[in-house]
Amino acid sequence: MVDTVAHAAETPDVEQPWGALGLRENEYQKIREILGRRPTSCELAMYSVMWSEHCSYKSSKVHLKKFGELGRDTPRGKLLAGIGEQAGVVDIGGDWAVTFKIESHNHPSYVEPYQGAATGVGGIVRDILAMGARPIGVMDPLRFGPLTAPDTARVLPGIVAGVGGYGNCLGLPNIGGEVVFDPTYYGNPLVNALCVGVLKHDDLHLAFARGTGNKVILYGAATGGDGIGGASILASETFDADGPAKRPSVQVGDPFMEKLLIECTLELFAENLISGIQDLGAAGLSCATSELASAGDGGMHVNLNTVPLRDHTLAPEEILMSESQERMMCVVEPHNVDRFLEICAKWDVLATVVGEVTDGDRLIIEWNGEVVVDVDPATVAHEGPVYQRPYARPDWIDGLNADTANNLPRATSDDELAAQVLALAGSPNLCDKSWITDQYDRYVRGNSVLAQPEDGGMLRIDEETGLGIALATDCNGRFAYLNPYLGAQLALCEAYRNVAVTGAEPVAITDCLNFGSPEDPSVMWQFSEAVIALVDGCRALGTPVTGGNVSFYNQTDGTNIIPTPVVGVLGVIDDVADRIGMGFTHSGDAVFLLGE
Amino acid sequence: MARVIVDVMPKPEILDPQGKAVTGALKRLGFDGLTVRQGKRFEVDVEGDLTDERLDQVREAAEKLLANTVIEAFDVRVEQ
Amino acid sequence: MARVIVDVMPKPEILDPQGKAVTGALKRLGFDGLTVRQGKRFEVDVEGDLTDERLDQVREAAEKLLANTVIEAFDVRVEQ
Amino acid sequence: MSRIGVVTFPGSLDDHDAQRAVKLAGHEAVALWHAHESLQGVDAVILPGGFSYGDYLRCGAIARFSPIMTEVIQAAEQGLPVLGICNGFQVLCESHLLPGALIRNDVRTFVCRDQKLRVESIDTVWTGAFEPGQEITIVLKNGEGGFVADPDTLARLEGENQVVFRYLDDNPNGSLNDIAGVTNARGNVVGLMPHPEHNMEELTSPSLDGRTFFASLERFLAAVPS
Ligand SMILES: Nc1ncnc2c1ncn2[C@@H]1O[C@H](COP(=O)(O)OP(=O)(O)O)[C@@H](O)[C@H]1O
Repeated sequence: MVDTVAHAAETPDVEQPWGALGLRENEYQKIREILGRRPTSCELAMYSVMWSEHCSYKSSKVHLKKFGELGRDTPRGKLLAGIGEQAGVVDIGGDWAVTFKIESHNHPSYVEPYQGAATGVGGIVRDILAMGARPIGVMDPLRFGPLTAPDTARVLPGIVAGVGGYGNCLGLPNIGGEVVFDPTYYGNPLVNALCVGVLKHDDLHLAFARGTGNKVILYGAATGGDGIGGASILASETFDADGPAKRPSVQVGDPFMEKLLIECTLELFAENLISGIQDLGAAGLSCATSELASAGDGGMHVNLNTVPLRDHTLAPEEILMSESQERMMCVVEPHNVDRFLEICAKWDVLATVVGEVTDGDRLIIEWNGEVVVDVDPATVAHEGPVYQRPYARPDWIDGLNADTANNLPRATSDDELAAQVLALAGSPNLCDKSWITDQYDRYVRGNSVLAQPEDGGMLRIDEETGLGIALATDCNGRFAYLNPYLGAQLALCEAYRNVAVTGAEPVAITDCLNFGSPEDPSVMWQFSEAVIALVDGCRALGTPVTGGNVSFYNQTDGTNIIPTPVVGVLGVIDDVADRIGMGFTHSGDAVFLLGE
Repeated sequence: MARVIVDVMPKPEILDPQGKAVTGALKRLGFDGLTVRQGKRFEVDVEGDLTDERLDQVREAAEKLLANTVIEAFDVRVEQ
Repeated sequence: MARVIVDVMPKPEILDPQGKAVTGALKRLGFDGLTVRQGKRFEVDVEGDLTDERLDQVREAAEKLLANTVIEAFDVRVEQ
Repeated sequence: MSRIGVVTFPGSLDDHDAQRAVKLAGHEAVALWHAHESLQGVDAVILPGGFSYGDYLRCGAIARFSPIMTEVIQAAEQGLPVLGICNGFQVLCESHLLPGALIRNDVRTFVCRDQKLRVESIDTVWTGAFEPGQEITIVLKNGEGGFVADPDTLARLEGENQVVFRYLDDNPNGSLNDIAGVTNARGNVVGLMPHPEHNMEELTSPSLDGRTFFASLERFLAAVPS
């Protein structure tokens, strides 16, 4: 039997598996308070995913707020969209704007390296697409355990093939990234993915559901049981013995579907058929419906029975939580619906009206004609718990810093020195990366002006004027381990320099903050130091942070990774013909060393 | 010399984009009512006698290399 | 609903670099004396009764689409 | 100025790049949609690179059955110049306009690099302006570029001068006889794995050798009475 709102109101004392869904008791109580009754199992599903660390930023929110102090001015003008949108949008001059963002897909990539990395790329690409932009390039900062460790032989090739398999198939040039090895990433590789997209100023689209009577359309792949391990707990309550099949916690990507989704969505934008749009990533329909509805001026009514399913045994809780890839949700004015569906049909993309925007401010979801969700969407999407996690500078950091490189033995002969230089040059962290980067297409789209092995990637945006952008991502986690404040600023400065040396002017920043457990005060201290450092650094450089991502709980058997605040810097160049490559070009040129 | 067959198929609950694409193509070609899932078939020639121990080795190889057991299921059988 | 299996294998006279690579990988993992050829396996679910005519259709689909007969041989059989 | 059609299949990626290359060569690029049944009277057709239908099943296998391919096959048999690049080459093999097939790279990874080639035959519509034996550099990027054919076909290709390009230095994918591109007997249909459309502009290309493909086509078109 389905747990309806009416039933929930009548049965306040039913035991609910909030703990197994990752909620704390106080969080569950807060949900009851908000609703004035116990949640239905569907509502519990929605709150539990949306209030997870991953979706709600409950441990990092108080720190991330500081990025807001930086304002919205770049050296080239105001941001058109900043933190809080799916991705920041930077005015780069002419009629052009650029949107870029970096995200992590660390844990899934350990479980299933190929698919984890592939769907990581897919997710960030949809974020960029949802801003109304055409995705034009990707980058992939990667981190692994020791190259010679046995499991690295499983993890690394899979992740690299996954990044390439998805990005290459989408036709997005890979213009840079990182490959770093450190023992603390063993059992917890970092897969960060950056996507950049381009749009005209007028094409900017923000995620909200506006206008009573407007239709809510779900399009892209059909919904399956992907990534809903947790929700099966709920489903098992509504199903009997021969109930739902085993649900995979692994999502499988379909880059071909995503390519169709990109072309189809851009055609929908071009014909102005979209009033509001959101991609479906983590938390799937729970996220898309509650975020679209709470950002708009009305409510939303959704009929879950209309959601096209790949697996017909799915329970409503599971449909709401499914993380099936390659799906998007749009709000469309009624008179545009036919044309919308026509364009989707042209691209062979499944599209279904699943609901509409309503008067009032409730998100109501029905299943088999009964109401299973009746919530204020803002309480799901934005009013999750916020924690002031304790943080403290750890004692061990002094000892760590005291153990300097000066304590190491020095080479005593020329031969020894030569051997050391060779060993360094051949070490996995410093050696030529083409064994990895040659698996990525850097030429597709024909606008890659600089790519591997250059310090920064550069893409031509405007073929007439030569207007272009440059991008670099960097982080040395060992520095951040010694001193998270300075380490984060070094990451910022390195990426900033890597953009500057191409000839582009650095204008804006995105970041992916990969850390250990937020419940460990020393990790929280590392995190807060890194955020303050980036705020101070960006203030000094005059560049806003446009958005990013936090990944916590990166640890193996209780050992946290070294703090890894990856910074991506975007630069603008008026004419890509003026770019500067990193090689020496003319014999006889003078060589200068800048700085001390 | 004996021959062992290892069939590797995507697990039923896992998305099978290949099968989906093939199913769609068959329909467009006018073959109706056919739904396809696509997997892999390995023909393994085993040197020497096919003892139980040898067969277990093939099973281990399938588990370790031929199939990705996170998303695929496999089946090992001796060819008649 | 009946299930028909279509096995597609590289023709013996055609080089099978994939199979060679798998064979090499198995050796490196310590599995000796195993030689592998890699092909594809399709599970075709046929709606309705599996008449001879229906089976012929599957055969035609295999010939036309599922296999590239320039380099591959195929085999169609009904699952028991 | 000629009109050169560029086909877009679902999943084509380098279609816009091929169109740009056509324009840079001074011609009109005509976008041809896979679901249409007309070639719009173009003078030549390019099947571009990418992952048509996700490269599912086999590269090019599903695209081969799109409506536009029926037209392309018919026109090619009557002598229309057709160039298949990477995925386009795979489609041409699946369509049996070219012999052989392309399978997964022997290294089992995608390979992207600036690839040296030797032009083995200038007796085709697309290579007439090269020097015999000329060494060129063309962008290569694919996961399934290993050319295979049965021994008889291979012998025939070699004997009848149908091997058009051969990899130099290092065979990137295990192609038999280092074959990078082939032609049909008539020389109007050419397929190759490397991407000449990415070798048109100094700013974004390792060489400008792609331009000679178009110079060759122009020479051919100028010679045929229209
Ligand atoms: N995972 C990756 N994906 C794409 N490009 C990468 C990746 N790792 C490294 N690169 C590229 O390879 C080149 C060399 O990288 P790296 O050795 O880290 O350079 P540096 O030490 O100068 O920062 C750079 O152009 C970088 O962007």
